[in-house]
Amino acid sequence: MSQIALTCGFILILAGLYGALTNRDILRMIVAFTVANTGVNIVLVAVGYLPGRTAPILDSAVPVAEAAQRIIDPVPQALVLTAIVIGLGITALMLAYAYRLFRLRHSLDISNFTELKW
Amino acid sequence: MTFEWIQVPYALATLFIILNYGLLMTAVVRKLAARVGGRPGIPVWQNYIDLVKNFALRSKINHGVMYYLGPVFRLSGGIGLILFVPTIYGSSWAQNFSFAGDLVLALYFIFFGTLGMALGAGESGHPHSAIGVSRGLAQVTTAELPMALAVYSLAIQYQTLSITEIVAAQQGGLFNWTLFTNPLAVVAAMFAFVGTMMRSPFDVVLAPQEIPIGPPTEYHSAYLALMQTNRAIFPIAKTIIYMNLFFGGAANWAEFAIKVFLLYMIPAVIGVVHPRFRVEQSIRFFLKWGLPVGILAILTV
Amino acid sequence: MIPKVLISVLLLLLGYAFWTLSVGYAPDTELNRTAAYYAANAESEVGAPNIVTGIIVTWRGLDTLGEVTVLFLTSAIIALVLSQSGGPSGVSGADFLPSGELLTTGARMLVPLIVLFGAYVIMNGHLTPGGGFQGGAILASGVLMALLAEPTRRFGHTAILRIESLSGSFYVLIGLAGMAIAGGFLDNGILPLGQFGTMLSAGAIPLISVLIGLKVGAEFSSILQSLHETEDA
Amino acid sequence: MVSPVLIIAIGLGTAFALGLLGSSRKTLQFGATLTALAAMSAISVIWLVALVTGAAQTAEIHTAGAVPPFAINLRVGIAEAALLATVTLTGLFAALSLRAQLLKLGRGGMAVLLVLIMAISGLVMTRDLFNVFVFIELIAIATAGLVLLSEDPRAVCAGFKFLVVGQIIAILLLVGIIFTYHANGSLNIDDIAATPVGVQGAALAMFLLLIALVIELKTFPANGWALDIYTSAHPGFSAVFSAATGSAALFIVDKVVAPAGAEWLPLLTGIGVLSFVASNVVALRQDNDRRLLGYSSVGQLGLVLAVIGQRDVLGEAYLYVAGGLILSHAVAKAGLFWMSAMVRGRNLDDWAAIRARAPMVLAFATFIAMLVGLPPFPGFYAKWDLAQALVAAGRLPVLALILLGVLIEAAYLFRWFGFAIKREAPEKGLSANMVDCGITFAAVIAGWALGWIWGAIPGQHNVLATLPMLAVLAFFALEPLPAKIKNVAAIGALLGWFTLVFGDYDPMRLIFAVVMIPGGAVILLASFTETGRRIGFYPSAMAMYAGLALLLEATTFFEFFAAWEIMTIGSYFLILRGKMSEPHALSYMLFSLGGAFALLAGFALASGGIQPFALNQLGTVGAELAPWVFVLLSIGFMTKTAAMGLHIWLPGAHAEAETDVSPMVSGILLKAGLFGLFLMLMELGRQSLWGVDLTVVLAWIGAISAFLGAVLSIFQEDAKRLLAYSSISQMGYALFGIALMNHLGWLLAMMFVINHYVYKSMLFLAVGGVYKRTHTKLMYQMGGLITLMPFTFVSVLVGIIAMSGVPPLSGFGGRWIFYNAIMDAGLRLPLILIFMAGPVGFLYLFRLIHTIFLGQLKDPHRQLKEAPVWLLVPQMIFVAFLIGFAVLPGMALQKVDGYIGSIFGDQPLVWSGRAIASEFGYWNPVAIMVVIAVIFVSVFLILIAKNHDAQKVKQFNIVFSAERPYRPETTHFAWNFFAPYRKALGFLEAPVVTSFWGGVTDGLNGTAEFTRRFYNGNGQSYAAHVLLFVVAVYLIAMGGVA
Amino acid sequence: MKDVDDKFLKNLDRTVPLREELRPRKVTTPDGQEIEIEPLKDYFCEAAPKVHAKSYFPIVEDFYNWARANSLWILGFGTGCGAIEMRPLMTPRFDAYRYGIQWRPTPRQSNLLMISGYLSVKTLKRAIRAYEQMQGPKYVVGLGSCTINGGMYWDSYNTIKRLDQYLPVDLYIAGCMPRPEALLAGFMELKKLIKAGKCEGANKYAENFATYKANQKSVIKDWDMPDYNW
Repeated sequence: MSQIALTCGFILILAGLYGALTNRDILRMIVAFTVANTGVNIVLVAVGYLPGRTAPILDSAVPVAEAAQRIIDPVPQALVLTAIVIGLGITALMLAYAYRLFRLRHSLDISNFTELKW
Repeated sequence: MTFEWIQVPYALATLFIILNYGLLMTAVVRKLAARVGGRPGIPVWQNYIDLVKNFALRSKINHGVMYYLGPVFRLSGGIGLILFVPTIYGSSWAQNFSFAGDLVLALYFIFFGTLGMALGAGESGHPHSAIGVSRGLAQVTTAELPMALAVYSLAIQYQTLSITEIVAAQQGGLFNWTLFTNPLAVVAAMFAFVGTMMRSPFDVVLAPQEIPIGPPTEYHSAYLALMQTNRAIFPIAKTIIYMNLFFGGAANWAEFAIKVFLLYMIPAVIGVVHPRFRVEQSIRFFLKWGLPVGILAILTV
Repeated sequence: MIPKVLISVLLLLLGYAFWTLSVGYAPDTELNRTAAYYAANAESEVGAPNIVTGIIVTWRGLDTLGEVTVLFLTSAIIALVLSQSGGPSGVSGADFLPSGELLTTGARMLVPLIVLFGAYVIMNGHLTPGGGFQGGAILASGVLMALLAEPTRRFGHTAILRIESLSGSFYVLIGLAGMAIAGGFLDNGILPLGQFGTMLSAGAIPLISVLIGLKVGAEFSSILQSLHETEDA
Repeated sequence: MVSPVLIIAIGLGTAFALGLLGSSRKTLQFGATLTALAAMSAISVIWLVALVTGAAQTAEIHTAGAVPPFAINLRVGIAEAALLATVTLTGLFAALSLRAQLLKLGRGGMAVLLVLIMAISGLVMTRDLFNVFVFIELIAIATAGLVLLSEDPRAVCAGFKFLVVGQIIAILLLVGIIFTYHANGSLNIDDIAATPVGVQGAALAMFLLLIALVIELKTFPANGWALDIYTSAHPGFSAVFSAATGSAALFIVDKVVAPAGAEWLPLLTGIGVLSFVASNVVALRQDNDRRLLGYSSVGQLGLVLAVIGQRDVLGEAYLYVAGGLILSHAVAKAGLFWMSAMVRGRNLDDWAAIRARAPMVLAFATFIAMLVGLPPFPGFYAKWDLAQALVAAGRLPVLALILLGVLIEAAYLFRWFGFAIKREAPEKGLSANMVDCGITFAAVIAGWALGWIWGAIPGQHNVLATLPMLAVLAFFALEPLPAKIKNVAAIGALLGWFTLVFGDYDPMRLIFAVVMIPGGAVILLASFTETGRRIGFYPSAMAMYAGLALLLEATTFFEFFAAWEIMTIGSYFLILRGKMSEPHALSYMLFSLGGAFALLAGFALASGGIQPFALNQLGTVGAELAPWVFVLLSIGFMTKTAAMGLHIWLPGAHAEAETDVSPMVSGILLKAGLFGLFLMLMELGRQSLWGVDLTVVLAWIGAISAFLGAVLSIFQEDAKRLLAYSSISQMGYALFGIALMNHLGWLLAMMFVINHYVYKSMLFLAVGGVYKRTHTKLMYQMGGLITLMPFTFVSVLVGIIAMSGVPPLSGFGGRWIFYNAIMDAGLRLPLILIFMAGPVGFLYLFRLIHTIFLGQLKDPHRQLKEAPVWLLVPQMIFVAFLIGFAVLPGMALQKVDGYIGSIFGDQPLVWSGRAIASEFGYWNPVAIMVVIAVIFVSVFLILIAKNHDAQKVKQFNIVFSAERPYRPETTHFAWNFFAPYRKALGFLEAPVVTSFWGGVTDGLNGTAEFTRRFYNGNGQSYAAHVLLFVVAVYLIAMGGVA
Repeated sequence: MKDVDDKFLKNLDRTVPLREELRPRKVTTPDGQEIEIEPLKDYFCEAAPKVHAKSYFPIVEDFYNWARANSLWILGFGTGCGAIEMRPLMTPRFDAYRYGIQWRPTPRQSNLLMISGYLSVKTLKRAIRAYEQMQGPKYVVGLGSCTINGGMYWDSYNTIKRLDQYLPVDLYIAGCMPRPEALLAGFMELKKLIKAGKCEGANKYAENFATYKANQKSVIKDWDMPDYNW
């Protein structure tokens, strides 16, 4: 189960990276990075998964005393939340940049923005 | 050895002998050369007359301080060289002022006159003088090289730099001469000897047909007379050094006269039968022939 | 195309690294020591049944503060980016197409519900899945809906700004308060832990959740609004 | 003590609260921002001081009331506090630097800046891996925001590229973190480090984590994005980006290395060194100032990364070394970026705008010296310790590469400095204002303060706290005074120092001391000719003299090396003052640094890491190391004496320097190399390597230098170049003498030390005086000056007689000792060259005096005056000395002779009265002088008797084949004076060495040009570079580690 | 009597402008000042030749004259065809060296100026310069009829006819050309004259400097040199 999720996440990462590196359109790049981010998030969650356990919420189903045996690892869950938010922030920022770049040159082709080099 | 006042008259006497010997000998050599060519040649006392004539000139000009001092340097160099080198081995009075320094002093003092002359010639403002100096200096760098090596070889051989001791080591028979004990050094030194005697094929410095007549172009009257005097004694002084170093020195004035004359004849004879080298040719000549001999000399000691 | 081939090769090699990771991966059979600690002490230390929220708000509170800051930064920067971009500024509402009766009406109906739901998710963050972020996002989706429905409408920038600033500042203050009166920066123990599993429990977690929710909502709204304002007719 | 967490809280709180102040009250907001930053700085500085003084212990801050590893915790130790102080202060100054932009943009910009500083601080303090990620992302986002503050529209592109790469880093980092967590069950760095790992894949996870952090350092080649940011961002921000972000990122790598384990260190070293060298190479071809600074930043970070890679061998010194490098980098880079904000043009030579402002030049010089790691800045101490540690651990290749990198860095930095000092200043090229200047100078002060602190750390010799260096600092303060007053002070300082120290020196040191200190004072007399304030001269000159003074004082390797470097710096600035000296000063600096690095390596090799290592322990070096130490040290010293092959800097540097500088750098400075050689040979003695006696090699080098230097000299048309080449030749003689390794050889070298100082200083002053009047150094353009400048002529005359070794002046003594010395030396072949060098030397000397003073006077020079009197005074002193020394060589040499005798245990010279005798010959200087004088005067009197009435004629009254000369220019035989010599031996003039070094630099430049094409400006390519880097390192590392 | 053809003189009545390199000019010094240069004044010594007294003691003077007579140094200046007759004097057949006669390449060291044949106006100028640059006592010998009366060039438009109008000639050797034997005879005559103290040409030249100069300048129109060439 974890392996599948992991592999899935990694494939998403690679696919995202491939998209980001081969598409010259900035918007597509951003989308590709979102895909890759999703892949990362899947990997994060997958790592925290313990087979046959439940969500880390202590309620009547999972009493405190049994928690350690019943719940999956809560830490990746917490981390993934942060990761998601950060990914979202960056995506938003990239979009804003894309907009700004478009206004600058009326183009969204990344190969048009190479005056800074060497 | 230390200084005593009696050495002053002794030295002056030596100087006097050498001066006269030089004046006469150079004339004789010229006469010999003339005779070889079938001419009667100059009278043997011609040098004296020329000297007097030049001292007797009435009008003179002066190009400046260094021009004025140039001949003084020149002659001081010649006289000094005589006086720093012991002339007659074993003679108590012909040792001159050789207590002041050894072979090194003699070797370096040769440049004293050269330098002064070059400066004087330079100040005359004549381009030919400067060209002559340029040629002379350029040539002497390689011409002196075999000599330096020979001297070094010799010094190692005898383990001394004192001329007197070198001569002393050569006493006691012909085969004690450096000529036989260290022939390579002698050959090397003779390259330098021929190269620095201002004779063909190494006389491009003066080159009368080309840059009349090199450094002394502007010199005349007493200036020239001083230089003529030097011309008489300087080659002798130099020959004395060679004689002392390589040919057993001289134990008396007769031996001195013969050896100096014979030695002096070497460049003269070579000069008569050879055309002139250009400077770069003579430089190459010394590097190609003189230097290897010199190297062998220092390596085989 | 060579670059594509090159990149494929690169990614394959990277994929090989990942593959090694995933092949070598063996899921834990029991909680590791950190997770075990959390599971064991969720009740006693933070008092939050939702351990994840407990971790987020308290144990890893600094991350969360950073997370909030990320959003804050993003919104501030987007505002900067867009304000400088030389695009059309101000409202040119006349040029927008009307959004249609259905959407307008639906939005009017749904927005309050969404906001209410958001508030619920925020308030119950420590008890059930949810929390400040999730709730804040829901709140912002309400704003998004309103924006979509009425493109010419402008929210008060100032109001959002105030909410943003106040909630953020309070969050920091609470953190500092934790240092002053409890165990350290961002300790939720400044308030009594209360009855485990009830609404007003888990110390300052609900309060922080609220602040996070407000903050996140405000940031998202602000971002959305900034993006919205760039829209060309 | 306030909790350091307040730094985060204040930053964040203020950022959040800014919104409450309303968007229109921007000044108020800015005030709040500044206050917050100031408060953050204050907290960090307080902590730093408390920790350093021991008033506080390392602080562990737990958040959330839980202990680590369960809650995030922060730590503030000395390193953290220092970094925090750097970061927050940089932030504070950045706010000031960016004030115009911030005020324009209002709340958003300020908040972003605050958050950035807060995040960097957090990054420094945090001990939690995931927290690291959060802060890194915060920094990334804030960076993307602040990049936009630039007025340069290209900054947007740069920002986007940065974000793209940031995404990749984030992906790698997250994957790495989560798998590390999985493997270790903890996110706490200390906890991970403390718990052994048993899970498969942990190494790979750690690799991903590390590589992501390393890429954060913008390592070569995965750094195109960062360079674009440096190029286009506002310099106020670039300062933060380089100084604060970079340092923090390094610190994170350092933190993570602890849990990762020592097996990763070689990898980091490799990456760091590659990055350092490659970035510096690429920077060689850069002409945009900010991009250049970017490359330099990348390089510096690489260097520190390499140092992190050495933490296993650095031990306790690790913090000292890495800290010194980081802080130097941070302060200098920030300062340079702030300066760049004031310079309008973006080309390197636009920096000439700062030329007119002495404080700016000082600032620039300070920063560059800090970056290159020159004393008295921390980088210098760090470099020293690093070298010691590396050598002790046998990591010589690393040291070699690092030194190579530093050398290349010095190349472009000092080239740049040369541009700034020498190029034409653009109109209105500077937009200086109080605030920008203020923060720049804050950096300058910080730099010097750090220098002091690093020096004051126990166990080190504090370079700044020595009396000579304090004097140098005092001369900075004296700068506003007129030059003449400063000159008096300088002479006084030199003489004062000499009276203080001379009593303690052995005779050999004393000779060097006399030449260097009072000798320097004599040359300084010539400086009285200068009017005005002569800004920059005295601090540089005094730095050089301070270096020399300390060199003589030095007892340990470190002191020696520090003095050596100080001397180099001072002389570099002195040389750079010359009109056309820009390229020559640069090559001087590079060769000197190269030589210094050879010394550094040699010392390190000798001491094997033991510090302090006394100079006189050099002899205790093990037998297998000693030859290598010998080789390295000789290369170092021979660079200074400009031995053939390492000489190409000298002619230009000495020839283009100012009139009174040439004698200093030639007459005095060259002796430092000889001093070093003396010390080395005294301790090491003969060494052989692969069966070759190294002293024989030295002798050969000396002979070749003596010969070729002289040959090259005769072909020069420029009088000062002629003298400069002659110095090479003279130093060759001295080197030869030292390498003979016998008593007389050393005495010969000592004789050269004295003589060369006197006559070369004299000749340089004379030629300088001529240059002052004729405004040319080309000899063929002069001529006939003897009547106009008689005193100068006399000094040149005496100088050349002395130098050519013609009796009776003192040069002859040298030759005499030389002949005696070679008598018992086994060396014969090199003598051929030496023998030939003598007459060749005569050639150039004659040329010097002839073409300048004799021959035809030129029209424009007809009314020239004698050289300024203050130039003549020292010359006349030298003339008097030369004559005195010729008569009484014993006054200086007898003691030295005795001293050298005590070293070799023999006494070949017998000093009886005024005469000197050796085993082979004898020499009576007084007699020689008297005989020659009497003869000369007698002959002179004869001539006067006959020719006293000679008609004084003028220059064209020469026989000219019955014609009259055309013009003086066509009559003066001067140009290509030794044409026949050139025909015969001109092939010796072939610039083989120059071509070699030219090839080296061309090769480097070509590599740079080729390599920088790599940065094609495309964001996707940059992303691909990052991936390529990751994969490449993965392939390498997995081969080595896992 | 005019030495030079009237028509030639007429053509030369116009004044010849000074050569460019001898004209006064302004020069900028390295310091940027403008200074005046007057080459003729600045480059050349303007002093007039002096009459040099004989030695105070006649016997000394006689000794000197004997030395002078036996050390005749000739300036090798071949002006006309007579130069070809000088060469045999160096050969074994005639060998003048045995009489103390030598050839020197520079006027400074010579005391005997041989005007070996006709002198064109152009060559005269050089001959005068060479003569003046010799140091006294100095002697002039005119060789062949050309120097005496113009010889076969008597009606040439630009050769001078009588050398002693321009330079103080001590001795003429007649002939066209005189053979080497005649030259040797002439030298012997000159020696006698010198020994007798009768060769005071240098003093004569100095005493009558103005006359000589006027004569010289009357034929040499482009006199672009100082009056006396030291």
